[in-house]
Amino acid sequence: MKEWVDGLVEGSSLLQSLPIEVSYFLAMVFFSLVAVGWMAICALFFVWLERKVSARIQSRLGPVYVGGRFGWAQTPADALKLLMKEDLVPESADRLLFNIAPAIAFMATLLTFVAIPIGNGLVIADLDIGIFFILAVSSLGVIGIIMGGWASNSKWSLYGGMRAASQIVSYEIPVALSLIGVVMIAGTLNLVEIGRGQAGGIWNWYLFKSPFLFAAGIVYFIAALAEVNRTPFDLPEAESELVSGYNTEYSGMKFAFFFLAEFANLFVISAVAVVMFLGAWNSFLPWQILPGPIWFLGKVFFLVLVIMWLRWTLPRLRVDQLMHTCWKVLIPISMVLLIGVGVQMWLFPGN
Amino acid sequence: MPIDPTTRPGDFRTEEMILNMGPQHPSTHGVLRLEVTTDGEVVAAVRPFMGYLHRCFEKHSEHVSWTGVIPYTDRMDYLAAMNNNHGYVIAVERLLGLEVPERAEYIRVIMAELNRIASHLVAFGTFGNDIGAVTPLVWSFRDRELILDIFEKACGARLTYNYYRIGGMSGDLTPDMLEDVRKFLDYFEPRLKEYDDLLSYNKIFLERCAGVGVIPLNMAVNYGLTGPALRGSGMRWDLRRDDPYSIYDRFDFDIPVGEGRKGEIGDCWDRYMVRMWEMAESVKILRQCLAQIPEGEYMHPKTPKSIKPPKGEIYVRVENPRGELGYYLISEGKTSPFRVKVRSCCFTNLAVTPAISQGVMIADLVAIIGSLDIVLGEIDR
Amino acid sequence: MSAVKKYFSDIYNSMATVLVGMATTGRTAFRKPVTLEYPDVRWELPERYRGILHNRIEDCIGCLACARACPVNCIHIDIVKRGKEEYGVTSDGTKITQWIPRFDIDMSLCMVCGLCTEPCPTECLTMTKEYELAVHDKHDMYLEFALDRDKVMAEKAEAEKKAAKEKAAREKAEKEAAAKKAAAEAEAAGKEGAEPEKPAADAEADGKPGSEEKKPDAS
Amino acid sequence: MSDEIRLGVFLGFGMITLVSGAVVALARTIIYSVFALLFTFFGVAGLYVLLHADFLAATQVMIYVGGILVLLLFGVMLTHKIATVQLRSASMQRGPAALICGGLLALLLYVIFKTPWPVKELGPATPTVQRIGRYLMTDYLLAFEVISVLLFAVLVGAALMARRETNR
Repeated sequence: MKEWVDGLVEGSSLLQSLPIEVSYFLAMVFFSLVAVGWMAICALFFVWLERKVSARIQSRLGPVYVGGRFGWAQTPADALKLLMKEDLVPESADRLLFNIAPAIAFMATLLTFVAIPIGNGLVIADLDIGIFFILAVSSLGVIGIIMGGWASNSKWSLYGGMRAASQIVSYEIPVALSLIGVVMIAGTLNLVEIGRGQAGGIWNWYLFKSPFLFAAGIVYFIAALAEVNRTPFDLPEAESELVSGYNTEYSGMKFAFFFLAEFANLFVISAVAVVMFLGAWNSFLPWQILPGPIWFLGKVFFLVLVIMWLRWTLPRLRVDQLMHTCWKVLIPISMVLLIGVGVQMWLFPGN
Repeated sequence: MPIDPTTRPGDFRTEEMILNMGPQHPSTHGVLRLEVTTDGEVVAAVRPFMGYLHRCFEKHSEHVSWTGVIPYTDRMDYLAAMNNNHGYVIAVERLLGLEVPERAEYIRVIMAELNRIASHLVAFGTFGNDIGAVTPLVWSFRDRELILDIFEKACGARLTYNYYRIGGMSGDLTPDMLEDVRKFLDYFEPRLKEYDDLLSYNKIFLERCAGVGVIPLNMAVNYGLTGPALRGSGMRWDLRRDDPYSIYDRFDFDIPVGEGRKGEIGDCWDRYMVRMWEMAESVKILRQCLAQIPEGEYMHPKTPKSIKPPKGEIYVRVENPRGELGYYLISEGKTSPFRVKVRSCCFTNLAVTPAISQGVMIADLVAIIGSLDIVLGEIDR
Repeated sequence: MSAVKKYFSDIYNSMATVLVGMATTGRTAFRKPVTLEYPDVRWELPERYRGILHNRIEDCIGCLACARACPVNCIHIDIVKRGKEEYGVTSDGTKITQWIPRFDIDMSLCMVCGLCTEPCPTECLTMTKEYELAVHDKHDMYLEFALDRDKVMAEKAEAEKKAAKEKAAREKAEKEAAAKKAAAEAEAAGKEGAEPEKPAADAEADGKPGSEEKKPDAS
Repeated sequence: MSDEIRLGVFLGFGMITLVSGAVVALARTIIYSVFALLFTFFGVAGLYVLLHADFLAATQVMIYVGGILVLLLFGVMLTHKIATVQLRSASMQRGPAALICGGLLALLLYVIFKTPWPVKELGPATPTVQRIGRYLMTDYLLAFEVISVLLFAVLVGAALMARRETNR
């Protein structure tokens, strides 16, 4: 971002007349807005996609009416409806926490958007600790969920919050462990560097670099599903058990924030999977045919599609089975895979 | 807080929470209310409450004509209205001593078996939904619509059919309707395999259902369970075979029972799977019906205009999709019944819930309720 | 050892059955959707469809069979016998011997069971294919089929009066015309006079009000 | 970045840390204290970033917010009456506490102002991850291992306690 701003300042006489701090500040505001807009567009598009995918799987049509073809305006219309709805706060809820909980959940997701590169160098904040930053910040979201669940003062919400807390805290471990393998091979935490390391054909993608990383990719995918509460791990908002889990009492704008964060998280986990395992913005051939962002977004949407496909196929796990899956299956496997990657690097150095 | 000296480490005193599940809750299949005492996620005790859908069916029946009761029976188990009609008209016909024409009997069996499939489809879909899979619900409703289309053609309604009459049916099944039934069966048989692929043998589904909510056979008998809930516990008991009514003794079909293939005998998966297998058996019966159905009257020509059964009482039970539905009628020789008592299968099936849901998790409780497949319209009547 | 085997077979089973399920749903995704886009496309209703009730009052003989058959008593009929007065015949030839000042069906009570249509001797009470029962005011669910007999009678009387008057006028005109004609003939035999105009008004009042006349009746 | 901005950002993060820290200590409702801790951790993480210790900052957020804070919340929610929002903490003996705290503050201030801190011009940010990794595996290996063993013991103990409770 710094280079970008410096370049812009050098090129513009108007900006040169301003103090450099003002330019930085304006750039910050601009990029925040870009991140928010990008996140909102992603979320709206995914909601629409989810409806269409679910409809196809269930022999239905999905939205067809609003906006003419394909019902493309259905989700903007829904968003508008949610924003205009009355802002209800349950009487016995903790008003302060109830109000800031969606903001925290939203903020956590928004922060991760800052660090995701959608093309070679196309990133708002090129962080040296990129992937670690995403892992750290996304763990903030759970605070928002617990807060919302607790502040609603509803038993269903509380159960949802508790489940979310135990689930997300547990599944962070396999997520991190499965990503460490890639970090070891790439030798950097920087997402842009990791992406550059996978240029030059599908065989250079980390998913196919080593059998251990292939398995790690699957482990990451499963664990990440659990981290963003998607079926079959959607226990925090298990509709048939907990009504709607932590967001039972939420409506209108605040519900929209939770909802937006949830769908934007889909983008985040898919984007991380793409950057870490699926060659980021590189095409699967040694030469780049289309611009990087198109490849990147194509891969992300493919993963999102798979996630939705899974969601409309699978039933839900039970709490103890969820923990069993995490602690007794995913974590041991990802540890073994990590050791495997280490052994591979030791046996075949420089490969 | 003073610490009790007798407390050893690990003896945490935890506080139980009372959770009010329902009457408005996504998984209580209507307006059932469960008062769940929970210890964390674990259910310590369950008390079902019902009566939110009570409509005085039995009392109301005493004030309408014998025929007028039929539409009310539709509304008890609204997912199996044909079967409800069936039991009631058989009871009144036995009081009257009326023989039903052959063709009418076949139409009755066709309708009852189609409705059994429709009802089991809903059970399949809602159970899937309770476990967290939404697609089975939509698929089951998609295929159930085809049955409802046939019903709509035959009697004009999609939910509350009021098709059976004392002495026959309200209308004949025309050849194109029979063709529709045949077409449906051809469409439906491959779907059963799809349902199994999608849900029945899914590992997550098995984890959620197999070995959960086990009703041992002696408990099932002691609680008076009937229908798939009893057969799921391993007892081969089906009124269609063991106390044949109508013309069920003419057909060749099996009675699937739970075998504990994936867990223990009598678990949720067995109860669920009995229904899936029963749908295949119903298809078998329907195919035989279509092959055998004779020409003839669909209504007994000597059915009296004003129905006044002679003094007497009768108890008739039929095999509903959810269990044994019994009608106990007392006639005083008037135009309306003196007493109508219904032995509701869902009511008795529900009664077993508290006994088997101690120490399960909340998610299991949902599975148990779903696998018992209750319809509140029948429980409350 | 079996525990280890079970551990791995569980993992394998989970993966395999998830893939089988995804294949099933994936295949369905490429089938034709079954949705009917309802307000634009409508389901063709079968012949026996039981929708809202309708009574062709012209054919109703007031036998009360429907009201008796109704399990919820949502059909309210009043009948009046007025001596030997005739009220016409139905379309199938049955004589109507009583006046039906009230034939109301409360559709908000009706459970659309169709039992009332079965005993109807003239088949005037039928279930239409109308299934969109939603109304803005619940009184709109209260259907009144009876002809307002007084109004009909008054109209009939008026029509008769009018007819009589017209008849008288015509007769008078005819008479005048005849007289004129005679006079004219007498006056000028070769000149032909214009024929007197025929009165345009129909003698028989056919002004029956619409059968589905609705009145906001609180009942 | 100019020094004024750096100072401003430092003051901002410092304020966040201090104010939320005060809320942690003074809030009457325990749950507020726990949630205020979130902002304290965040402020500290911001200060780390300001010192070019981005890895440390992310670790702070990940471990303290994502792990420890959630556990704290869990504890608070589970051990008290969760059906009611009234989780109060009483503060007592304010006089002596104020005395001790004032003394401590004075001592700290004295130490801070009297210590000859080595002042160094902050150079451009350099990646810290590799250096941290190397130090953990070389100079501080013993500490690292001791901490791991300790944590492992804690893990085993926690598992043991949890198991005993379910067997009851």
